[in-house]
Amino acid sequence: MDASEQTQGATYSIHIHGQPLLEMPRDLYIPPDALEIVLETFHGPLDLLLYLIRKHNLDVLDIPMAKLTQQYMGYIDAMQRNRLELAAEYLVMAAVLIEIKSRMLLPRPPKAVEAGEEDPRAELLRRLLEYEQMKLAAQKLNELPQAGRDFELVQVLIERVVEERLPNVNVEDLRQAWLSLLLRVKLNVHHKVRREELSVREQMTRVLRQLRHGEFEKFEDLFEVSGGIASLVVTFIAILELAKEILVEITQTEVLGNIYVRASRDITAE
Amino acid sequence: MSGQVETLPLSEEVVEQVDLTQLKKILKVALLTTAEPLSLSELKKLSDTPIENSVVEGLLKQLAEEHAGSGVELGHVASGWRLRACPEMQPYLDRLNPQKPPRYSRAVMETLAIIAYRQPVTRGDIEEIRGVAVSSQILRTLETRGWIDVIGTRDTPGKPTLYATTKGLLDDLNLRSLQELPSLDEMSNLLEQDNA
Amino acid sequence: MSGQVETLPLSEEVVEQVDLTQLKKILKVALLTTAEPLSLSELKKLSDTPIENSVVEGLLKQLAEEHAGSGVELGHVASGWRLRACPEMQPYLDRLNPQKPPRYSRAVMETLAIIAYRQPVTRGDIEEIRGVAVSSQILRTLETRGWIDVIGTRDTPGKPTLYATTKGLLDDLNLRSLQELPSLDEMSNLLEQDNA
Repeated sequence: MDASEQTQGATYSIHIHGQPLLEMPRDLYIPPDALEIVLETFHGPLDLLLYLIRKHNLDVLDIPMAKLTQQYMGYIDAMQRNRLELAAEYLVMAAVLIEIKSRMLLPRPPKAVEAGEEDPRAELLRRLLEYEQMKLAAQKLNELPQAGRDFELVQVLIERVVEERLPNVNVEDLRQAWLSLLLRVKLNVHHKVRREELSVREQMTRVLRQLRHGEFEKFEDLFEVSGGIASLVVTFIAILELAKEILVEITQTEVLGNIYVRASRDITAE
Repeated sequence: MSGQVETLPLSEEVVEQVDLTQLKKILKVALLTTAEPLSLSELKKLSDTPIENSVVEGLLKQLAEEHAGSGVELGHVASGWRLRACPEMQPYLDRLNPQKPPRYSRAVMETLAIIAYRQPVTRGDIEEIRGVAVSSQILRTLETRGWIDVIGTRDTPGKPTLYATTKGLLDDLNLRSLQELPSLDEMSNLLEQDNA
Repeated sequence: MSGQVETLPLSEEVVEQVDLTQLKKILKVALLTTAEPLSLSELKKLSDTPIENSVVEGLLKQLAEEHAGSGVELGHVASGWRLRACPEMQPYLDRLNPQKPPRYSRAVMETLAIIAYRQPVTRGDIEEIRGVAVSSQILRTLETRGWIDVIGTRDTPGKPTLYATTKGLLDDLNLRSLQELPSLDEMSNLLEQDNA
């Protein structure tokens, strides 16, 4: 075989005497570059055998084992000579072919023939046909229009999808959370609960926010006059509470002078 | 007379509650917003009052007719009803989405065919038919696509996993049942090829 | 004369090529199959021949009008055009996707409750009340949601951060002030009922 002359084909479209690779010549000549393609083209030994049978018009029902084995071995030899990594299945199939061939060479006792002993090729035939059936089915399946590939599904936006990511909480949830906390705490300490505590806490937060800049503010500026007397009292208690917790600093530089309040040194975190 | 007076408002109320025009509109919007097929029982939830299957099916038929020629069609697939763009619109849609999903390799398609036509099968069964090892990658590709599923194990040594195809495969191929898959070539036809 | 003869077939050809009915159909299918907004330049790709913005916009306007009252509307958003279900269809669509909105864990809710009722509090305060460590994740969840923020640090060793609730929390709970939160008295009564 004159291999060196026959390397003109590009990797993907190898032509031998103008014929594409897939129309492989009967003499089994394979250009070296094409071997890898052969391995890629054939999905296993059954596929290769089917190709040989169909391409060479061999009779499936009466497979000429000698010829088929010889052709198959031709491919295997060529692949091995080129040290292409050959899947073990190809070698197993070679052994199967040779075994069938040798069994056919042995004369079969007449008794066995009468008893309907299977033709040694029967199993191979069954496998070949079953594989071919599935191979054709795969082609047909692939031809069916596929969602995403051959047609798109209609999907109009529902805005909610974007919006609803965050859990919703209502007042009742918060109440339940607090309630369950109290239940737990109650087991340990007696919890003193006072109604006005909340508004004092709220005013503490409000005052602290107002003082966040870190500068002194006039004491009276911390009050919301419009809130009524109750509000003023609560705010006053809140400021005292803040002072107790060392959250604010209260100063008066002279008697009866202005009182100034500012957040404790490090409270201006931002 | 009094009987008539009593029943009349009742039946009027029923007619009023099942406003078919409104229900058809709701069905349409539901189908437009859902890429997954909607089953009849899901579609029935869209009615404010209990409703017969036949009424919903009637409305679906009307919707299917109204969509004729619009480039979008209402189809009945394995898991229910859904709207899809007609395949002839695909060349235009591809202009917007130049990244087409890759075509599956022959190995993947052959594995899928074996599972589809011979299910439930084990990996060993697939390997026997194909004559080569089946990589985990191939099975994973099909599982990730939602086309095959593990449905159990075979009660033989090693307890091999049994694979079957899903409704999702039928949906994606626009089919209603496995019987709508392309029919297998008869063995006898395969044999006759020789004689030709 | 000869000029006229030459230009006439040309302009006819153009009219023939830009089949507006067909283009409108394609635009509609593209909008139906794409959840993301489509920009004018993308939509123009759907025409086989170069086309004016105004022509596409005209067709979009027609499509918007045709969809009026259908439960689906064509809208123009920042990045382009898109179809979406009208908000009034929401209750029906929710029946199909009863995907309940996620809920905050008990730890998150308890932390929020402590901050709401005891503010300003440090992480240590919260841990003391809850009796367990409070993960940074919990505080970050509430901060990200815009329900709590840092209003300073307490002047004690370690300078612990002080947390308080925000106006955003009140807005989301539909309250005007913290005083509208369920009162603690009421709750302690409830507690006593439990014990009774």
